[in-house]
Amino acid sequence: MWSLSNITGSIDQWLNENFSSAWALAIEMVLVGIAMITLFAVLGLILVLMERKVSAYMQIRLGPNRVGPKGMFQTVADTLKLLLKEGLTPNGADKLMFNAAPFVAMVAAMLLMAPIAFAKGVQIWDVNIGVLYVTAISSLSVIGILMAGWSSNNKYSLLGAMRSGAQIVSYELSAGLALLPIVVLTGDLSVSEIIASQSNGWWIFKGHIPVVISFVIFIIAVTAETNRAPFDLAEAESELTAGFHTEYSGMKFALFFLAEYVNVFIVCAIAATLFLGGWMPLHIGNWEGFNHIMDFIPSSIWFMAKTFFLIFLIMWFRWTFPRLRVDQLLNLEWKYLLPISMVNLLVVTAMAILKWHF
Amino acid sequence: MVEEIGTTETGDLIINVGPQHPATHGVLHLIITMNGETIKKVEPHLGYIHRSIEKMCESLTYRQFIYVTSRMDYLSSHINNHGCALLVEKAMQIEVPARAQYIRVLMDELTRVASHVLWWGALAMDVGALTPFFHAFREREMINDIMEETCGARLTMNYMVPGGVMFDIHPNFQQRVKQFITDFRSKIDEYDELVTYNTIFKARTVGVGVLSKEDAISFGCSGPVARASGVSCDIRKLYPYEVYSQVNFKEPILTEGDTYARYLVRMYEMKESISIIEQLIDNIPEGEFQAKTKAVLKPPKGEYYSRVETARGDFGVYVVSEGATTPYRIKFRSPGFSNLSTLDQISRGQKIGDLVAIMGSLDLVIPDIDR
Amino acid sequence: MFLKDYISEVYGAVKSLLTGMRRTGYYFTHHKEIITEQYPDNRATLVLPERFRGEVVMPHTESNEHRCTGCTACELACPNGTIKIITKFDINADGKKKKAIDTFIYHLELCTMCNLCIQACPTDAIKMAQSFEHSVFDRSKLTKVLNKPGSKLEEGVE
Amino acid sequence: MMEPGLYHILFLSTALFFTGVYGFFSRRNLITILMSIELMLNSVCLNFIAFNKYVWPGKLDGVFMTLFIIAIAAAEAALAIAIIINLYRSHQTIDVSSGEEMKY
Amino acid sequence: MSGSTIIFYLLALITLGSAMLAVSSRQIFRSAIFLLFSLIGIAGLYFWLQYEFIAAVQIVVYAGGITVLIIFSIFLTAKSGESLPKQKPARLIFSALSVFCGAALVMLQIAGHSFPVFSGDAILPTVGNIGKQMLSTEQGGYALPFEVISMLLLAAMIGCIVIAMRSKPLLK
Amino acid sequence: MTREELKTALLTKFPDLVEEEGGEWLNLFSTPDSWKQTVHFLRTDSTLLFDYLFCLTCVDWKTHLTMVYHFTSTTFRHILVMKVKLDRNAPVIETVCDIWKTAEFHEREVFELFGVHFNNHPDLRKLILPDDWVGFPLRKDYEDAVNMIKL
Amino acid sequence: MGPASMIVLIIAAIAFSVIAILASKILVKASHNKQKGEPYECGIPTQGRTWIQFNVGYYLFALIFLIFDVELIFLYPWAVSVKAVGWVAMVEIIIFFFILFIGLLYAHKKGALKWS
Amino acid sequence: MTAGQEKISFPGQVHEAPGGGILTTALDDVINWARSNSLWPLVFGTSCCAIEMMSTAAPKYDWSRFGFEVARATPRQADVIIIAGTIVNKMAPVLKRLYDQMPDPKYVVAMGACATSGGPFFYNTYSVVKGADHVIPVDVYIAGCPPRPEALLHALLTLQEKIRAGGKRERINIDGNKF
Ligand code: SF4
Ligand code: SF4
Ligand code: SF4
Repeated sequence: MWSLSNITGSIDQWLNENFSSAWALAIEMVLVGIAMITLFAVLGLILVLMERKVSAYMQIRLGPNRVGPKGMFQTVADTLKLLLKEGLTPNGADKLMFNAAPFVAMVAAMLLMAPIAFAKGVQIWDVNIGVLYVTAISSLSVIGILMAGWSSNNKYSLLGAMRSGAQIVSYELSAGLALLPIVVLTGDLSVSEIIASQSNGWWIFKGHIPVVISFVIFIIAVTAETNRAPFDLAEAESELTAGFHTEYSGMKFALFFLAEYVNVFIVCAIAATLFLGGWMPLHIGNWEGFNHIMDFIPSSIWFMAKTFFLIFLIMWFRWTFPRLRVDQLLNLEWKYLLPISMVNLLVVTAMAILKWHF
Repeated sequence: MVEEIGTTETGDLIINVGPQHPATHGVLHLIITMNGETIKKVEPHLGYIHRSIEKMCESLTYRQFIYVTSRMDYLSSHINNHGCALLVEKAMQIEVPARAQYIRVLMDELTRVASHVLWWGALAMDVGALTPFFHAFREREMINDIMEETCGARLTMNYMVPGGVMFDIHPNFQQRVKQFITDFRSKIDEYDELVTYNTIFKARTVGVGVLSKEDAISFGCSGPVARASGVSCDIRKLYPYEVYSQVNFKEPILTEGDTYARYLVRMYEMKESISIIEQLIDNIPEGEFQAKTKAVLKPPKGEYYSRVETARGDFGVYVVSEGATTPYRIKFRSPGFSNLSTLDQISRGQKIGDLVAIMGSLDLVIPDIDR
Repeated sequence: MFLKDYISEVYGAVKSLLTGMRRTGYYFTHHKEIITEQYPDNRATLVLPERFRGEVVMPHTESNEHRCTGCTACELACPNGTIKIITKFDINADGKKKKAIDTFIYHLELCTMCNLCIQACPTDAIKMAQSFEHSVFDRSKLTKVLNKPGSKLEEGVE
Repeated sequence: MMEPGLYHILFLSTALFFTGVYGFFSRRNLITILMSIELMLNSVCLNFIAFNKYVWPGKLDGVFMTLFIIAIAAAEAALAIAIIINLYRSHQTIDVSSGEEMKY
Repeated sequence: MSGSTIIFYLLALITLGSAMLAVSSRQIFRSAIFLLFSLIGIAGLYFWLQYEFIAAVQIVVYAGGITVLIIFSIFLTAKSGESLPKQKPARLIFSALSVFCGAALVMLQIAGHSFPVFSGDAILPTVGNIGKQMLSTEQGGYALPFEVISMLLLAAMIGCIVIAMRSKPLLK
Repeated sequence: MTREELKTALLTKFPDLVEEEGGEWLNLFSTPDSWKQTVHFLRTDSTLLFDYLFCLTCVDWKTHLTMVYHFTSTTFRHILVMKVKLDRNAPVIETVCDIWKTAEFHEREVFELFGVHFNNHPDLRKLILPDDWVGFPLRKDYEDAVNMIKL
Repeated sequence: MGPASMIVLIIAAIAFSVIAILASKILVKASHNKQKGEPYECGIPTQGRTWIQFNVGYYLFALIFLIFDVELIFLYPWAVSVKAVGWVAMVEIIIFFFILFIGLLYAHKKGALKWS
Repeated sequence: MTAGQEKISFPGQVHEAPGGGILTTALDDVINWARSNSLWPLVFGTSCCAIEMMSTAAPKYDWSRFGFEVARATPRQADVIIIAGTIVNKMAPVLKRLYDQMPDPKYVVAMGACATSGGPFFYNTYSVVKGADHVIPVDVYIAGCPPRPEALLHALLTLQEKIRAGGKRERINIDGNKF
């Protein structure tokens, strides 16, 4: 059966046969680096195109369909264009910070790639604190935004940065609290363990209502954490013309854009891993035949399918809802999400101790 | 006391919004003094689209100046033209044929619906929902097509002429309008699903930018803005022109005076306009569509004033005639101008996000304000 | 009771949001609702209403005759001086001097398609065309001379 | 250069600590002083972890110490900033030299 | 010298360097950012020591929380644009000297002191172990401190609110 | 009130008002001096209650300027047109924006387009024209060789 | 592959960005004019300075957030071992939450969690 | 003939493709392809024409088919200004400033009679700029008041042609029916 894991495995094997282990490791690192960069670029292209197509269909339009077959290359053209666009730095800006900010955003986004299991056994680093790791690193992205907003020396940027600062830190809480139930149920933080624990059924099915609630809360929280509508106050078009990246142009802007979309991908991947069983195929009770068919679909496909479904969900939000006001945003977090998820956590704990989940 | 949180003596930020800004629907320029996110003062600066139309009209004949007015409030261009045509007719004592009157009113109401539909989309976009904007244009395009078929232009159709309308209606007109009505009825419910009942939208609009009845009167507000504050000011009811006295329609009056009330009033007006159209579309009388008029119009010396109800409110044309072929002095009383002047009052103490919603609900058309 | 309100509030909110999502989801799945007309491709089939006002033209018969007598009524009617008519006197058959147009200058970049000139013209010499693709790199290209070179006044038009 | 071990880390943390001290002395702005304090706390945490790893891997006390230090540091930072802002509101400045005359 | 050595020195460099920048930069916003980098460097060291949990905690609390808070308070209390006033060189030199002496002293101490070498089986600082010990109520367990911490946090929160929301500023 | 009643009511109260014949509604000329208490009476008197100022403008008769105010009442729905003749060289009149808030913007507009000066106006600045603008464009004798292309 | 991967990823990210930005620097010929560098504010010259002392209405949220953040980090080890430890852990966490909940309610009562 | 001469004889302003020598290389073609296919307009509508611009963005004439829909509110990220509406003397400096603040390459489309020549407000007005090209260099003009959405699309396609041509007039090939 074709699968991503086999490929990587064979590469690893081949390397270890033909080179000394150190060299093999080095080459692997290089390969991983290149792979990640390509993944970044490709993800950026695909997600932006997807976003534009989805929005178009929801708005009874056609969306890009001229550049390349069915408009496939629209985003390619855009990326090239941005590459060919002058990236200017405002005079008043704090040059160092202004230019460093996109890097911070990128690095944060890239580091989040480490613990994600793209397929059976395809994982860069199965860090033993997997979930916590993600929470930690994703809290770094706010720094990039704050740097950008402050250093642009532009009032819109400053306001946008302030807003997203408060927003991201607030929603970290409920994001963290919402994934704790899974940790409680699994008794382990590492991604591989969590996936393994779902071999006989995804948590969202096994965990009854409480897990569903925490799933919803998690989705809401990550939508806010990635500054997506309806929580896109950081770049609220109609209020602060473009928010914290008002002054960014050309490639630097593109990097922010890319980081944003990759973040979306990652949080969706995490959600898929925690609640939808990562690359685990869908198994239903004891329909042997059905489960076998499911097993034939490569695990990477499963993972991608789940992730992209969640991404689509988030896009769906964006193209349906109005934007919240900044104080309402914080109220939502502190009055609703946080208490609910706390109570929810207790319920799940009781459930876990009583072994009520199957 | 919550105001004290983080309030410092010098925490004010002065920020320009507009002239080029997605929220200002054109080229309004607001200088906003903010404390954190809270607005302390809004100072409108106009004139970025001041096209000196009043001066220009002093050198245009009574036939010519009508077309310029469709560039003022371009969203209700028909109604503007209508007002001017009414004025010329009043001055020249021209009797407008019944058919022309029916056609005019139909066109007015279609324009009103088109304008409100666009406003609906724009408001939704201001509060951050992008899809309704595009859905709104679907209906607007239907109306545009009807207009284009009859008037020959999509936006600035110079259709009203002194003494009637420029052409007779297109043969398909009635049938297409009926088609449109049936479609639109179903679409309005979608609007409600998408925006009206949406909690986020309600949270953004209810209780935001409250305009008291006294202020509404004192600020000379008109149209939906005044009606949302409980002022009855529909020219079509108070001083009926053309056939408005014969159709029956309600004037929606709410008393909350907040953004959501303004929203509801307009939604209601759309339904009313549709019913007006329904009442008229089937019994357009036969006959002339244009009264016989002299080639050169010379209204007798005197002053004339005509008012019509545009999509934004009370649009008045004040003309001083010296008996020449061109007006001696012409003044357009534009509803937006008065409605805008309330902005500072009603947006103090709100968040900057609210300002956007408030401006959207005032439904400003800047060229109409600057003239 | 507090908790009850709290829950019902949350419930109502979620419900209203779901209604909205159902609507957009409907459009996402029903592509037949899409109303886009693909302009450059449908150029061949694109029919504009015959009343659409794209630009002012002066129809000429195949024998290169137009109906414009040079009465300048349109020039007077035009609110913004779009039309400039240069008249000349030519000798017609029975030796009488007669006013006729020399050049009929039409500034497309100024024209506002208000149709007043058409209405004013006593002889229907000019009419509105449906063409709308007037994009140029050089705005001087938009100033046109409507009467074809060497064209004459049609017989029997006064 | 030998394999880094306990001593390296201790040296590093010492350096860090005294960098903090330097900031503490040389700065007059309350916020920067707060930052210096954070630096010192961190160096201490680093020490705890180092000892725990190299000297007493049999226990986790170092880890817990660090955890609690971090927790207390956070609480302390929050309170400090609340106070700083309040000071600013009353005095329009957060400069220590000018803040000296205020007696609590 | 192996990769891990390089990484260690790299991290040490980042940590110390940005720490020094943080205490010396006169752009207060910049020094906040540098502080952040130095904290992240320390987190990196924890990773290097394979105390991942502590590292993550470090990032969450410091990078995610304290730095953001500090930046907010900078916006609230300082004209973040202009740089801080220059200090008297005398004070700088004095503090530099004292710091140098202190550092030298301590380092000598450390260099001189020899630490006992541990013998026996190590407990891995995995989250599981930490958790177990944290929750265990018997000897050596940290259940009580764990609860005490929550009290501390409560106190801190109430304190914050009381101070920050005091409607009229203290001593006017 | 009908036009006649209005006329009698006002002329008895303010004898110095002069009626102008013709026009759709009652036209009354006032004088800059008695202007303020006249309008105050219009707004406050319980039988008039002209609380809605729906048009405020100015006309330049080459000899003098005339301010034109259109009042109506949201309770009685009667309409009144007040006019004030102003000296063209030094046009000055009391502001009414303390009575009708809408007047604030309208008066600013008239101020910059006609050069009428309104006493006690909160901030009488240019509203529409650029701040460095000279001249009063809507006056009849306004000439602008640069921008205005006469047809 | 272990922690080294973090280094790899960081390097990858930075390399990616640097390459992209350098490429655009090389490829683009930029024009210059004196308004270009000024801050954008809807096409109007900006008034007053941006880096003024600026009041963040919601810093109080950040304060409270910090407290809860700390609480969160203590929850992780708890969550991992709660199943193993059992009811004791349950009890402890209930106390823990209870105390924090008091804080949250207090904040709510004092109006720290709402604006105007 | 050299590119220089060509540019002089070429109306409006076209950004020479970087490295573009006398001959247009394959690289230039790629560059121009990218640039012409991702024109992000600046949100800039002053009056009536803006409504028609919105209609062009709207479902019926959906300009996102060509990738124009990414309308940016800040000039830093925009490629083309569509001057939709009248430019008055007070607005002119703003327009200039916005144009100046756009990073290169940047293009301008003058939409409608007003932006092209002052249109209805050419005579007897004291405050209207008689054509936006008095303020900033314009690449493509559209007549009409307002131009219908197809006309705007046509203008944008014309602009694309122009960019693809990379400033080489003889490579431009525009007629309404061929695309
Ligand atoms: S259509 Fe109107 S503007 Fe155009 S030429 Fe005729 S009269 Fe003049
Ligand atoms: S076109 Fe008609 S109106 Fe104009 S000059 Fe010719 S004949 Fe006269
Ligand atoms: S060209 Fe016509 S439609 Fe366009 S802005 Fe000018 S007047 Fe309005």
